[in-house]
Amino acid sequence: MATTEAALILAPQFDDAEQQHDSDSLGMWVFLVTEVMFFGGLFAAYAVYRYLDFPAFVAASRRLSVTLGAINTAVLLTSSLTMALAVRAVQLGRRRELVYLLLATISLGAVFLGIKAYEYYDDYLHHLIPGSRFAFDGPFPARVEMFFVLYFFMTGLHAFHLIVGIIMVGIITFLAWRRRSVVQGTTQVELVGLYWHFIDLVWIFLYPMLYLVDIHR
Amino acid sequence: MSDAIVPLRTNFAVFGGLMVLLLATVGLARFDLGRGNLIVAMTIAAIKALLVLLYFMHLKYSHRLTWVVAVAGIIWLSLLLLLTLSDFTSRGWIDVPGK
Amino acid sequence: MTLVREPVTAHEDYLDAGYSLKSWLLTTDHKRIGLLYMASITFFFFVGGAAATIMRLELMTPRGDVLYTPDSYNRLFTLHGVIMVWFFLIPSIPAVLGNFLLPIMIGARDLAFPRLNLLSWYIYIVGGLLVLGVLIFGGVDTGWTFYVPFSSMFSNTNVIGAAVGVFIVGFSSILTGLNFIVTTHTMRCEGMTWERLPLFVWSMYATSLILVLATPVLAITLALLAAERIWGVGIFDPKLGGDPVLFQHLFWFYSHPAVYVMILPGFGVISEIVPCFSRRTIFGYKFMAGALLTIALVGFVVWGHHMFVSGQSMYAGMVFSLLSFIVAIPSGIKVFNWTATLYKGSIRFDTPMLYALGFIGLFTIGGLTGLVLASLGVNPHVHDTYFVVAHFHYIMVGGMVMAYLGGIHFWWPKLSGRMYPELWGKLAALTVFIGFNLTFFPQFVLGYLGMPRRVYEYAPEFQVLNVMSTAGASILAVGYVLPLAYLLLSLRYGSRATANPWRATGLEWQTESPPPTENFVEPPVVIEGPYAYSPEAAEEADHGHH
Amino acid sequence: MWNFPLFPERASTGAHDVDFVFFCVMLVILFFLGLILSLFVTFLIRYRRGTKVNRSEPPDTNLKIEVAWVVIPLIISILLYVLATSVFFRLYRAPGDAYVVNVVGKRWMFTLQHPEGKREINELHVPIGRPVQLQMISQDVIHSFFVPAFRTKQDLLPGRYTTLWFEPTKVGKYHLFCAEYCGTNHSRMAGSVYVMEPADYERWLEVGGSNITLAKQGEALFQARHCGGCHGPSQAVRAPLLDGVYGSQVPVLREGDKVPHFVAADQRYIRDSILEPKKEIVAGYEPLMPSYRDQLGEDDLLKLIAYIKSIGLGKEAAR
Repeated sequence: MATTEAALILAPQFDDAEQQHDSDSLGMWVFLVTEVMFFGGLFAAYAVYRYLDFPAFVAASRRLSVTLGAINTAVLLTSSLTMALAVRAVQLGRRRELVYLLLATISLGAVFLGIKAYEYYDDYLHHLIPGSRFAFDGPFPARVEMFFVLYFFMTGLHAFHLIVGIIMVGIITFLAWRRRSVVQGTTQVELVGLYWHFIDLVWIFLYPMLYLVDIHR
Repeated sequence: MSDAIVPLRTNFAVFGGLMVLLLATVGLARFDLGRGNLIVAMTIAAIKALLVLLYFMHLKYSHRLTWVVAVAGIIWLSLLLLLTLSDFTSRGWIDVPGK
Repeated sequence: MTLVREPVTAHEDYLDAGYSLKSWLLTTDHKRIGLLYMASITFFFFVGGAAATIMRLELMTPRGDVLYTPDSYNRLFTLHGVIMVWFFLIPSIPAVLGNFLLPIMIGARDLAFPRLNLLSWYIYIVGGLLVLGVLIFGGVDTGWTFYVPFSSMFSNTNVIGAAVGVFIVGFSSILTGLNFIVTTHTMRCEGMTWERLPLFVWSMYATSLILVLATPVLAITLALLAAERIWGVGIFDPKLGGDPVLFQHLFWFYSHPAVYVMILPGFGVISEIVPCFSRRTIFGYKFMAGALLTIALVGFVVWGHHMFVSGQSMYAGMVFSLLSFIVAIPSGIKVFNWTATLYKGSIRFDTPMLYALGFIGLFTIGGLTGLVLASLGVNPHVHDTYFVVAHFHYIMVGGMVMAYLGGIHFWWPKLSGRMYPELWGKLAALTVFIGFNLTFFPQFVLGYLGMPRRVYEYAPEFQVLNVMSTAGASILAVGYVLPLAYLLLSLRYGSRATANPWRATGLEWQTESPPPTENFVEPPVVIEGPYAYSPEAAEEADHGHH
Repeated sequence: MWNFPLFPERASTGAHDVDFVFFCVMLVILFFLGLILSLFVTFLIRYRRGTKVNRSEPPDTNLKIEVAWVVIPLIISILLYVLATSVFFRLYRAPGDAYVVNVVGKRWMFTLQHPEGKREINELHVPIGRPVQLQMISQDVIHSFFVPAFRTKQDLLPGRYTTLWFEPTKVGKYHLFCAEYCGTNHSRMAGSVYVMEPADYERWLEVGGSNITLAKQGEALFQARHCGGCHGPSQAVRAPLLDGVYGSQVPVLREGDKVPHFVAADQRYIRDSILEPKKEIVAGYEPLMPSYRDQLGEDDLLKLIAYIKSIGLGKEAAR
């Protein structure tokens, strides 16, 4: 589907399209570094408490379902694939393919959130949500509650970022679907792609840290 | 993030690699490697992260500056983790309580 | 693919580009946003300053008598801390002078993301209003450090409001930092290589690196604190095995680099003023730029020196103390290089130069007393005493505020198109210098005597030094009101400024004062390095005038 | 009002060391400040505009000088660092025979508990010449025990013991402050430390009738809480005997460990074991002990520790 002669709107402060594209891309990468440091605070807390109370982490981690976590990781990795293919589609100017791939990415993201919500509900039923209703029959319940405080903060923050990601992908899907040509949206899709892959990166580390703590016994 | 277009084959190959590594990390977690479990899990996660960074996020085809930004993020995260842990791990080395 | 460029307005200067409120509140022109920041920052500076004045009045007498309860004093020093740190010191030079000058200095038409720049200002205003609201409805009494478990479990003031307010204003810093980094990388004009960047741009770049890498950790720490207060359970809660020292680690991981965010822009301004008024190229340009980056990087690994006596392990204390000594070296490089720049110069003592000289002197005292605090032997005695208060005020007020005022005077012709009154400028600089020293030098002595920080009442024998400090504070207050007065008056009565009143090098002086909206009539080309001054030429030029 | 001091009194061995380090650092500071200000002033006067002086080709860089003013301050800094760190170790590592006083920090008062049983609020009487070690913990927020005359301070943390030691060298009354902001009456959380001649100190101890030593109070609490049921000789339930355990290395088997690792049975271990027994169980015993988290206050825990320490010392000598 040949792209018709389309004009790339160039913001006044840029001299040419290449400078604009480089700036946008560098801006997103720097933003992702701030996100790395934002999650970094939680990773530091996790590392400290895992060092201080490893037995509690072992006991608590067993209450999480490894299979559900694995499925969720697979879902998110697939969504990363569809997003990468979507970026390829927009570079090749294939609008229809772009729209389908973006919709696939959104639905996979939604599936991930669905599974996550189910896990939260299951934790709620087993009184594993920290606070007054927290109940844990095993040893050192206080330190296990600390694990779950960290668990809900980390996965909650990740889920929040995923929701923001889904909204952004939704916007560019709508834009891609409504516009005749995709030339205008190339950079936008690339940037949202970077953000989506970052969310996947965070989960790649969260899964082994939270679910696979010494589960072999 | 240059205009390099990642061929289909590479995308699916990377995806395959990620799936295999996922199975590997879950599988290896079944074995009791003592301290090794953490190291194994984190290296597999690091490889998966590298795959996503290089191919899906086009770092492999990007300008050298983007490399510097990505590496800076990793370095600063490890600065925070290592120096914070340096306090908690070195407590009790000296027989002065609380120091 | 053809490029459609949005229409460019005629060459009227940026101040005449629109007088309506909308033209100011919805502007994406980096120069106007710089002025918006200047106005809001000046407001917060005087709010924080008022709190400081009342505190100094209270501390004139050993017993608490000006304010009726210790609570009101605690709320006051927290207000002073929060407002001054996050609403004046951190944004001031980057957001005012940085926003205004960075694009012009590198020959660009605007920052890389102008709309993001305006968003940063609105985020700053939202954060500011939230914190002001918190302060009006009962204030917060945890100190600007929000130490746990007091702030999470025992303080009954609205800590959540203050934490969310600072959380929001943190994103304003992150976005400004991001904007500066991308602009410096991709928007430099033809010929403006990295070796030709003015040192002010280098200091903005180094500051932005810290802003971008450190502020997110503050955001997550305050979010965790607010969550712990809301749900009553959190990761710092000793009952769950949480360690309050972990909060201090996360807080100071941001807050120590933040003090370098406050001082690096001051280095940049001084590195512009001193060469101009001694008509000499800066001494050791590469070392000066390198020192800026070194401070920005090493500044991230020294935060433990705030926690030597707070339960941190002895060996970690040793590591942090050694690194803290090392981070002092680049600051030494800078001071030596400024002093060397004066050698064989042709020095004039205009107001900006007075502020610059004051900065170098006071920052040197502030920096060197840092060695006392970094050394493990003495820290147990002087930690959390007025010695620390004097140390960081010497760097913040003696250094940063002096540099900010020097920068404002130096670039005032470029900002407003008007000249400030030279005599009044010198008078104000002298008042500020005298008032400052009288206020904070006695606090060094008080600190070593053992007077703790943040106290509403103190032992009687500390009174005389405190009275001296309060006297100094009143002179300092006058010193700060003077520039506000005569600079505002200069907008109306000041003589018209030429494009380059100081005959300075640097692209911002090649365009008119005040500059047109798109900064340059035609894009500049840079052919030589910065600071191409010559002291002999200055002497001949002077002979020509007599 | 006019006889105000400009330098604090020196009343402990540590004070001399700290002051020595402070003077060394001040010497370095004055050296650099003098160097910079003298260069500063000479250049400003010599090269002010209008003076007839040689200004030909001003140097804009000089590698040798730049390296010099990096290397020289670095060497001086390292020397200062070594000196200061050695003092830091001496400042916090108490001699073995130190006389232990328990300090419990609570919002806005320090409660000091002498082993002889005497208890004081915001006041501390100590004999001259005998090293005193403070074993400190906080019941609520972070406080900081600061005596300017002894040149040292240490934060009190909720949930963890910290210590501070000093050996008074001068009789007199010295300020005691709380240095870490702890709320409304932070400035009023202060008092004084009285350093007395040994004879006066003994007389002061007797005042207020014969008070039970801390160890005895601990023993009473030990019986009242029926700890003897398991840990005593009756052994209703198999539990580790506490005689001579204080200070010894205890083999501990943690959840997830295969080989027990050894932990010093100091006050931290005893306090954690009372509050969270299952955290570090002695190898070979069942995790049956209930937690006393909300039943024993910090001062009760300190009494129990003093008691366990006392029965330990007796046995150790015999073994």
